[in-house]
Amino acid sequence: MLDKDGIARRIAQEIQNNYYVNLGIGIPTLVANHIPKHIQVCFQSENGLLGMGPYPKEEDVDPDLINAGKQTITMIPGASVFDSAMSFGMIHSQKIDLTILGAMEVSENGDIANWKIPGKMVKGMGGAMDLVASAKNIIVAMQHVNKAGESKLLPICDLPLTGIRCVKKIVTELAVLSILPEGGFKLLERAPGVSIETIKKATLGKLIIEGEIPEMAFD
Amino acid sequence: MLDKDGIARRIAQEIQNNYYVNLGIGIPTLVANHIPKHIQVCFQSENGLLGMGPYPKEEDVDPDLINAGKQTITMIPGASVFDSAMSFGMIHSQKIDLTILGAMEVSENGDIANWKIPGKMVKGMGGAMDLVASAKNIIVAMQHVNKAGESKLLPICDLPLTGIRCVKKIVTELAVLSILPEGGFKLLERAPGVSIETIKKATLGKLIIEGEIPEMAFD
Amino acid sequence: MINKQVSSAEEAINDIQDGDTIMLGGFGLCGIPENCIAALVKKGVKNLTCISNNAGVDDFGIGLMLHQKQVKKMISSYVGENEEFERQLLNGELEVELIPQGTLAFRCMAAGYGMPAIFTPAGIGTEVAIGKEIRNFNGKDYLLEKAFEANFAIVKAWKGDTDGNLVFKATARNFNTVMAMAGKITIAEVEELVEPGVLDPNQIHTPGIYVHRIFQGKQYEKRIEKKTTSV
Amino acid sequence: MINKQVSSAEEAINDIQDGDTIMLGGFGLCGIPENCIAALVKKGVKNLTCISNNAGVDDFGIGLMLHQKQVKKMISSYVGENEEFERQLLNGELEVELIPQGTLAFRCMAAGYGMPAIFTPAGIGTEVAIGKEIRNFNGKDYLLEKAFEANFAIVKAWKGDTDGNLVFKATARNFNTVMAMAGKITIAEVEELVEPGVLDPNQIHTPGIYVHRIFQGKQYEKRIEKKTTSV
Repeated sequence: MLDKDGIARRIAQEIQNNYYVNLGIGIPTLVANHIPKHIQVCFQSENGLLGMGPYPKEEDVDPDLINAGKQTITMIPGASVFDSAMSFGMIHSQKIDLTILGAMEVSENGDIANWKIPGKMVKGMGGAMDLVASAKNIIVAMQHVNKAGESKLLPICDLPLTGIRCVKKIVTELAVLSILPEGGFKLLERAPGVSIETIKKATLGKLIIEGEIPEMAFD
Repeated sequence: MLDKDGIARRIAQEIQNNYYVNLGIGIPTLVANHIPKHIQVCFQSENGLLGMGPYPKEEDVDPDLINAGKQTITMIPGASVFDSAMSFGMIHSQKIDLTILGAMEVSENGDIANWKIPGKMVKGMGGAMDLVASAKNIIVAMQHVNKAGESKLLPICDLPLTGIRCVKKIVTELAVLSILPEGGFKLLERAPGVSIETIKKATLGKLIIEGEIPEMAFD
Repeated sequence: MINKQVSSAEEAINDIQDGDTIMLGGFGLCGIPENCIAALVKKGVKNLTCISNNAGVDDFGIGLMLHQKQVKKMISSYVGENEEFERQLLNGELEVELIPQGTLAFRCMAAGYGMPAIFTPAGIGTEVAIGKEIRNFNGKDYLLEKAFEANFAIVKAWKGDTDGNLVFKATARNFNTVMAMAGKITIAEVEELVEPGVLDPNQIHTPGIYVHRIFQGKQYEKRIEKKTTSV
Repeated sequence: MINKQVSSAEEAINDIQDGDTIMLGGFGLCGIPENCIAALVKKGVKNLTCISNNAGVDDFGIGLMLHQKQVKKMISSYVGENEEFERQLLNGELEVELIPQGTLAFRCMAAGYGMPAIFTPAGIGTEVAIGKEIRNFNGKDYLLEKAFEANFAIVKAWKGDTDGNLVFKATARNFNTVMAMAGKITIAEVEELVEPGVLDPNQIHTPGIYVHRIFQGKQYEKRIEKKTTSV
């Protein structure tokens, strides 16, 4: 079973050379810490930046330089700044190779719910609906079950949707799963020490298990 | 009767303080030479410039700095450069206060034809269709009759249209006329020494003459 | 050229009336028009519809206007971080229309480009699509979203000149450029106001034609919402 | 970051095939990709559809490709100044689609912004509107115009870095930025190629994400179409 940083570490393996990547708030933000040195990658922040670097040193903090999570950040050499329209323009025109974001629920046909819980204060969808409506490749980073112990991998989402038929892959503390074009969570890898039985119990949607399921490999 | 420069001089009187103005090729270009010193005005060139200045001195010619007529030009202090999309964006969103352009024909309801003569080589509409479709205020600078002596102020245009119901005013070598919302060329001013009879003969469309028609006044 | 300079925030916002629709630039607290917000609070204008990506925090940004109950409706992509906002919303004192962030940007851009509406895939299959026209192009569904109409856009730039040309710094650009293009009247406050000709014409983010009033702001606090550092 | 540098124009355009649709930046002869045009002429690729505001002159710009009969179709707002063009057009060797200049810009922009189509008032009531969908918003008619689809966009910038970031000079910007955003593959030639970090991130006109290949061009002629001077 992985901790949050382990999920981020596993997702980092999905990032290929020359990828432009948008990282959501939470676990996805941690992915940036695990990119192998030999991989060329560029992080986009949808408030208007390509080439987002690490958090600044105390003396370099600039209130005019933040990411979409409103955290102070830095720019790396080759960075560029643009306005919100161009930012979502590059998202909608699929210039971003990979989008990594969190979710409350994912359905077996790739629907995602991550912005609203009816009856609770609604904070808004921010850029999430744009990202999931446009991304070529979406990986969800989340816990396999919610705090009440209920599966977040469902036949259909209960919560209001953020987007439909868009999630390609899910990485949780238990497993890596892809979503098949015809529907269903196909189990690809188990987290270290996690049994298939554990994954079955935690997955309410249609789980597809074919052949030997390897454990995740970390360098 | 006015020469081309006279037409330009008369049109310059239409330019009010704080106007953003787009000048077409030909007579309209000459208008810039006749702006009174006390008037603040900014010329837009639709290839992507606000703050177009006069032609450069020989030693200041820059191939990267041209106007929409492809002439080498200069920028004045406060100028800004932008791309073609933003340029037509500001045209379409009616940020340009006045558009001055030439025409082959204008109809009494304000239609304009200025881009195509069937049977002759067609060079294209360039930015003219965008300008006439969007401008708040369009003044046409042209000769009252064509080379064959036929009126260019018509009941309806014979030539393929550039835009419809858009021209507000016409300045020719003979007269200044406005186009009424209900249709018709309303005679406002006569060129120096030109009789109403001459204007009547040169105008095929509905000409409206009410009261005394003054001669154009120049300082 | 055409001088747009006014003397103060008070003068710049003087004709904003009760019931107006105003756009306010900024993302979170980054790049917000602090001086104009302070002047609006002082003026006490009410029943405003505010188009802004966020609603500030309790004691800064648009939060200051919420505190004075000057806002009738917020059109935003993300609110929260704001208890007074939540209280007014749950009490029914405040209306909120939440829209995708890209839709917010494109509806501003549409206004600035004279486009009456645009197509976006954001919100397809969600409650955002309810009641909206859906159209399929090349096998993909899009929502038709209308251009915003705002009486005023209020933006904050880094540098500006008296002709209204604006330059923004880093991610404080965000919605400021598209809103500047979209307002019927656009008001710009800048950290540094210079004479025409000082700014490089090649490097202007917002040409002066979009800006109707400009002034040099003062005492920028530039509050940081989430200070994160590394060693 | 992501290196986009290639060694030459020949390498950059190597996979452009007979029958491809390509966009070419520039307005008149200002800001045209001289090096790539020369390489396309040398390669002799044929049956191209070229989207470009103009078609060059007889012996420069796209005129060089017309001379080699490499162009099947031009999509432009203004042609002329070009006898060979006229000859081929009247002989039926060349197709031409003339569209309003703003429509050309917006159809590029639409592609770059992931918008399948846009609305424009340009051409309403004219032959440009024939066969096209018209829609009324707020009492005004607009044409629905589709986003361009181009295999390649070829642009020319003033400065660029190896990550593909571009800066343009004066009115040589014109269609280059919107076309750079619109190409499936975008090729940029620049007068000066620098390392990442040299260009100011605030002042980049085209972010590198839009550029797939970049190289430093050579021997720019920058021919002037209409030299006008004053004393």
